[in-house]
Amino acid sequence: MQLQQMYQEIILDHYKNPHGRGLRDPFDAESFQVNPTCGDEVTLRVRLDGGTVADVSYEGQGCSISQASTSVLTDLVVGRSLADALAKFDAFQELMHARGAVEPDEDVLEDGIAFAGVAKYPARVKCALLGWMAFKDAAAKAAEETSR
Amino acid sequence: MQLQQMYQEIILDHYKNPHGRGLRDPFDAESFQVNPTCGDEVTLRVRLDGGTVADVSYEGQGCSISQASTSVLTDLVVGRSLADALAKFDAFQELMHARGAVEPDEDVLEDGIAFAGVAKYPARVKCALLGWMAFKDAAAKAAEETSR
Amino acid sequence: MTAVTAPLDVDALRADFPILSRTVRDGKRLVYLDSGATSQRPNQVLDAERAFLATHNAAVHRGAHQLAEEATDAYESARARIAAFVGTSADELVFTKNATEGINLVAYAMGNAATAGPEAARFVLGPGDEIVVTEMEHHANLVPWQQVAQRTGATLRWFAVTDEGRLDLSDVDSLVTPRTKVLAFTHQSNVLGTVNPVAALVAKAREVGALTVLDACQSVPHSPVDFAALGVDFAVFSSHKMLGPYGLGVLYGRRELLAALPPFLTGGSMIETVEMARSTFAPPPQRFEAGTPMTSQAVGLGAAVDYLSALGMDRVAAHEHALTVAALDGLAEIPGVRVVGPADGVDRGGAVSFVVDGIHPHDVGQVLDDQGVAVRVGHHCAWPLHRRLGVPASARASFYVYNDLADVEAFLAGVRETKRFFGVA
Amino acid sequence: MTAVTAPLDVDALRADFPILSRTVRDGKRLVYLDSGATSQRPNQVLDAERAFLATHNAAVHRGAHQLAEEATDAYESARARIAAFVGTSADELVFTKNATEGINLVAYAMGNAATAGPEAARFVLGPGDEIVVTEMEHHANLVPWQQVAQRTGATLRWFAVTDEGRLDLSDVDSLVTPRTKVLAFTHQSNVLGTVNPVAALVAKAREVGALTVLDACQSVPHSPVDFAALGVDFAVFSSHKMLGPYGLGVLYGRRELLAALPPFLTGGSMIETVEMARSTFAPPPQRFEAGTPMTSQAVGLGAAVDYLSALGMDRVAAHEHALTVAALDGLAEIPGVRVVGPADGVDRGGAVSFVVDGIHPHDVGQVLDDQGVAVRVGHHCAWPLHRRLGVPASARASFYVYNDLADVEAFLAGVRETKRFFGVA
Ligand SMILES: Cc1ncc(COP(=O)(O)O)c(C=O)c1O
Ligand SMILES: Cc1ncc(COP(=O)(O)O)c(C=O)c1O
Repeated sequence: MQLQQMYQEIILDHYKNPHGRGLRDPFDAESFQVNPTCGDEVTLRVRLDGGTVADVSYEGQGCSISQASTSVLTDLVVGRSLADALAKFDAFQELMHARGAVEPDEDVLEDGIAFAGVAKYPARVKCALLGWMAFKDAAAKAAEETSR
Repeated sequence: MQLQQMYQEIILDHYKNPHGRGLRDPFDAESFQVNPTCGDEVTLRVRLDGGTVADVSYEGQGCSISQASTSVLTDLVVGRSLADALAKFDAFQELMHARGAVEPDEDVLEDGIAFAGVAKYPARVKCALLGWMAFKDAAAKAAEETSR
Repeated sequence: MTAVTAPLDVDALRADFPILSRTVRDGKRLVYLDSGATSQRPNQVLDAERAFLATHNAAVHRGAHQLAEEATDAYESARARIAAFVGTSADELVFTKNATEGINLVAYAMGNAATAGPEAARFVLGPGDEIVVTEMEHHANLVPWQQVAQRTGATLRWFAVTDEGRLDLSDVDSLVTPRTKVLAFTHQSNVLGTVNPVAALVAKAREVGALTVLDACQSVPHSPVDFAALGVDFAVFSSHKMLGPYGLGVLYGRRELLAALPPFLTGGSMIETVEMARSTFAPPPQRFEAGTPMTSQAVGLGAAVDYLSALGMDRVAAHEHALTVAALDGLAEIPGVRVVGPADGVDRGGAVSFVVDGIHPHDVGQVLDDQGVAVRVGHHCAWPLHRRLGVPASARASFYVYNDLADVEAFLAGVRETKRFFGVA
Repeated sequence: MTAVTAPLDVDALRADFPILSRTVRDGKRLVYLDSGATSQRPNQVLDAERAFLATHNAAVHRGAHQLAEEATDAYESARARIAAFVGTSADELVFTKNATEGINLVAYAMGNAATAGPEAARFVLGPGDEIVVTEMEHHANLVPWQQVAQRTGATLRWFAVTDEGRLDLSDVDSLVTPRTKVLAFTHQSNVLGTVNPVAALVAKAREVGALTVLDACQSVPHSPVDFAALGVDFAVFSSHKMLGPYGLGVLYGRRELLAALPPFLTGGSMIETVEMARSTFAPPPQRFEAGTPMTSQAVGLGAAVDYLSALGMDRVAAHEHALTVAALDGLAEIPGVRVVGPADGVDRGGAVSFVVDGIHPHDVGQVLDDQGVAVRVGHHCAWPLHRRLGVPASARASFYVYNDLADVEAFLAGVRETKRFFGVA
C-alpha cells in the first residue's frame, strides 16, 4: 500500500496534535487562504519582533495534510529570522512541486521532510501549501507593517 | 460527369435569359431575401389583382441556380390565382428538400422540374429557394395589404 | 421503470469502455465512481467521432463541396437525434461548449435585451425584477445569475434547503411573485441526488409569468427526460456526463423564446447581414452558434444518445436506482458515516455524498483511491449547499451504466478501510 | 525561411491524414483546398485524443484520484506546449471553444468592467471611447465589437482597405487617438491573404494607450508566431485550423491584463469563494474557464503543435508560400480571372480568393467540386470586405502542409474547366 508513503506517522501525529493552533493576539498581519476546489481554509497571523518571527497562530478547517503542514510550519518558523523562515518556505515549496524528484534536506525542513510522499500526489500539493501560502502572505504584510 | 444533372440546359437558358427581371411599378408588396452564407440577394415585388398574381418583378445578384429558379418562378405564378401559385411554391419546396427522392410533376412545375438535380446538392437548395422565399413572403404581405 | 424490463447486461457493456480495463495504484481494479463529474466513453462514441474526422470532415453550413455537405448532414442529423432524445426537435436545440455556457447564454442574452429592441422586451432585467434560484444549485446555475443581477440591478433570491436535502417550498408564494422574471433550478442535485418537483415549480412560474431554466446536467444522462412534457422554457445539459465528448453542451429553448432572444456570442455563422456599422442575425439555432461549431463532438454525442437509447433510459434509471439503494443501505450500516442528502431512494438519483466523522473528505478520497475506488471530494461546485448543511466538504460516489454491485461493494469496503486506516471507531 | 531548410516531404506526411486517401464525386481524387475554413487531422492528433480518453480520462482540477491527476497533467502539459508554440507561457493562455469565443470574451469582459470594481477601471468602455477595427476583419473580429459598442455607447471606427487589398494606413493618426480603447485587427486576412503590419499598429496603439487584440486565426497555423515578440495585448486562434480538434480556441492575454480583466462566463472551476449572494474569482487562466473544460481537445491540440513543431513552422511557411505563388501565377495566366487580394507573394499568406468574369463563385465552386477540388465560396465571413472590393462573393483556395503542386495544378485545371463548362471565353 502506497498510503503510508503519504500519511507518514509524523503527519498523522501533527494532525492529531497540532502545534500552535488557535488565533492569538497581538499580531502584525493576518492572511486568509482558501482552496477553491475543496473549500479548505486557513486564517493565519504573524507577529514579528525586530527581524524575528515571534509568533504564528492560525485557525482553519481542512484535511490531515493541510492541518499537519501548518502545524509543522509553526515549528519551523517561529523564533527564526524572517529571512530564514522565508528560505524554509522556498525549500518546502520546492519539495512540494518536485513530484518526489528532490531529496529533502532534513536540516532545513525537519518534520517537513515527511511531506515528500505527498508531493507525489499533485492534487494534495495545494493542501500541503495552504498554511504556507498564508504564512508567506501574512509575513510579507507584517514586514511592510512593522517597517513603516 | 454529374454536373449536367444539376446544370440542365433549361437552367442555363433561364440564367442567361431571365424572364420577368427588373423591378416594376405598381406593386402591392416587396420582399428582400438574402442567403447569409454567400451574400446572394433578391428583391422581389408582387402585384395582386383580385385573387390573381398580376405581376412578379425582381432584381438581385446570385448564382445561376438562384437566378434561374426566380426566372422559372415568374413563368409559373404570374397569371395564376394566389392559391395556385402557393401550391406551386409548396410543390417546388417539397421537390428541393427531397434530395432526389421525389419525382417532380411536370404539369405543376413545368420548367421547374429541371431543378430536381439541384436537390441532390443540399448546399444549393437555398440558392434554388431564394426567389421563391421572397415570393412567398411578398405574396403573403400583398394578400394582407389588398384585403384591408 | 416497469418491472418487466430486463436489467442492463453490465458485464457485456463494460467491454465497450476501454478505460475500465486498466488498473490504478499498483494494479488495483479501477472502480470509477466519479461519473457525476464526467462519464467514461464507449468505443461506439470514440469510433463515431474518429470516423467522422477521418472520412467526412469539413466546415459545416458553408462550402459547396462534397465533404462540406457530408459534414453538415452528420452535424444536423446528430442535432435531430439529440433533440429527439430529450423530447424536442432540432430547431429548439442550441450547441454550446458545456452546460455552463448554456446558462450563461440565457443570462447574458437577457442582459443584452435592454439594448436589443422591442422584440426582446420580455427578457429585460432591471431594478425591481427578481431572479429566483435555490440553495442547492451547482455554481453554474448560481454565479451567472448573481452576475447578471449585479449588472442589471435585478435582485437574486433563493429557495432554502431542508436538513433532509429537499427544497423548502414553504415560502414559495412569497418567493415566486409577479416580480420574478426567472426561476432557475436544478432537476437533480449533483450532491444530494435530490430530484426536484419540476411540475410544481413550472406551474408556479407560469402563474406569475416567470421564465423557467432547468439545469438538467444530472437528469438527462440518467433517466428519461422530455423537456416538452416538463414544460420548462429553457434547459441545459452536458455531453461529457452522458458518454459523449468534452466540449459540448446543449441548450434547449422553447421555439418562440429562442426566436425572440437576442444573440449572445457573435461572429461568423450566426449573422443574416453584416455591414461595418451594424449586423442582423440568423434565426435560431444558428443565431446562438457563433464561430466554427463543435462539429465532431456533436457527432459523438449523437452516437452517445444512440447508445443510451439502445440500452433504454428506463433500464438505465432502474439500474442506477438499484446501485444507489445498495450504496445507501451499505453506508447506513457503517457507524460514523453520514449521508448528505435523502437517506432513501425516493425521488433521488445516483449521487451519494457523505462524510465520515473525524476524517476529512479529502482523506477519505485518498484512501479510497489507494484501493482503486475513484470518488470525488470537495464541495462539488455547490459551496453554499455544503455551508447550509454544515459540512465544509463531502466525498461523493456517483454511478453510471458501467457500474455494478461489485463496484458498490468495493466502495463500501473502501469506506470501512478508511476508518480502519485513520483509527476511527 | 532560410534557403538551407529542406522542403516538407508532403508525400510522406499525406499518409498521416486518413481523409486524403478517400475519393469524392464518383471516384475523383480529393484535392482539399479549404484548410482556411478547417484543416484535416493527422492520425497523431486523433490517436492522442483517443488514447487520453481510453486511458486517462477524468474531470481535471478536481478529484483526488489517480485518473484525475493524470487527466490534469495531460491537460496542463498541453497548455504549456501550446503556449510555448506561440512564444508565451501557460498562465497567459486561456482555452475557449473557438477563436470567436476568445474575442467575445475580451469584448464582454470589457463590457463587464463598469460593474466590476476599481481594478477593472482601465477596461471600462463608454460614450466617447472608441474601438478601431479594419474593413478586412472576419465577422468574428467585427460583430462582437459592434455589439459591445452598442451596449456601452462606445463608437466603432475602422481602417479602410485599398484596391490592392492592403490596409489603408494613411489616416492612422486621425483613427487611432487617445480616445481609442481597443485596436482589433487580423494578423492575416482569411480572404486576401494579406499579412498586416503588426509592429506598426502595436506601436501606434501603445502611443495612445489602446489595447491591441490580434486575430491570429490565419497566421498561427501557417507560420512561426511569437505573441510576446509581436507585443500584442490579446490574441486568439483556433485549434481546428491547425490540425487540432474542433471545439477549442485559444486566447492569449498579457499576464497583467488577464489578472485585472473581469470574468466573462461564470460557474464552476473559475471561482475562489461562492456564497449565495456573491462570489470571488480565481486567478487566470482558471478565471476564464468556467465549467468542464475541453480536456481531450486540449490534449489533441497539444499533439497538433508537436506535429507542426516537428515539421518546423519555417518550413511550413516556405512550403505554403511556394504553393501560393504557383497558384497566383497560374491564375494570372487564365483570362477573365481576377484575384481578390495582393497579386504577388509579398507579405501574403496562402488564401487565394478570386472571381471569374461572368460566372458566379457558387458555380465556380460547383464545377471545381465536380472535379474533386474542394474550395470555399461565398463571402468567407468577411462581407464588408467583399462589398468594399465590389464583389458579392468569391471562391477561395487555401493551402496547408498536406497540399502539393499537383493540387495546385488540379485547381488551375478546374478553373479552366469551369470557364469551358459555362462557355465563357
Ligand atoms: C481570420 C479569422 N478570424 C476568425 C475566425 C473564426 O474562427 P472560429 O470559427 O474557429 O471561431 C476565422 C475562421 O473562421 C478566421 O479565418
Ligand atoms: C448539476 C450540474 N450543473 C451544472 C454542471 C456544469 O456542467 P459543465 O461543467 O459541463 O458545464 C454540472 C457538472 O459539473 C452539474 O452537475
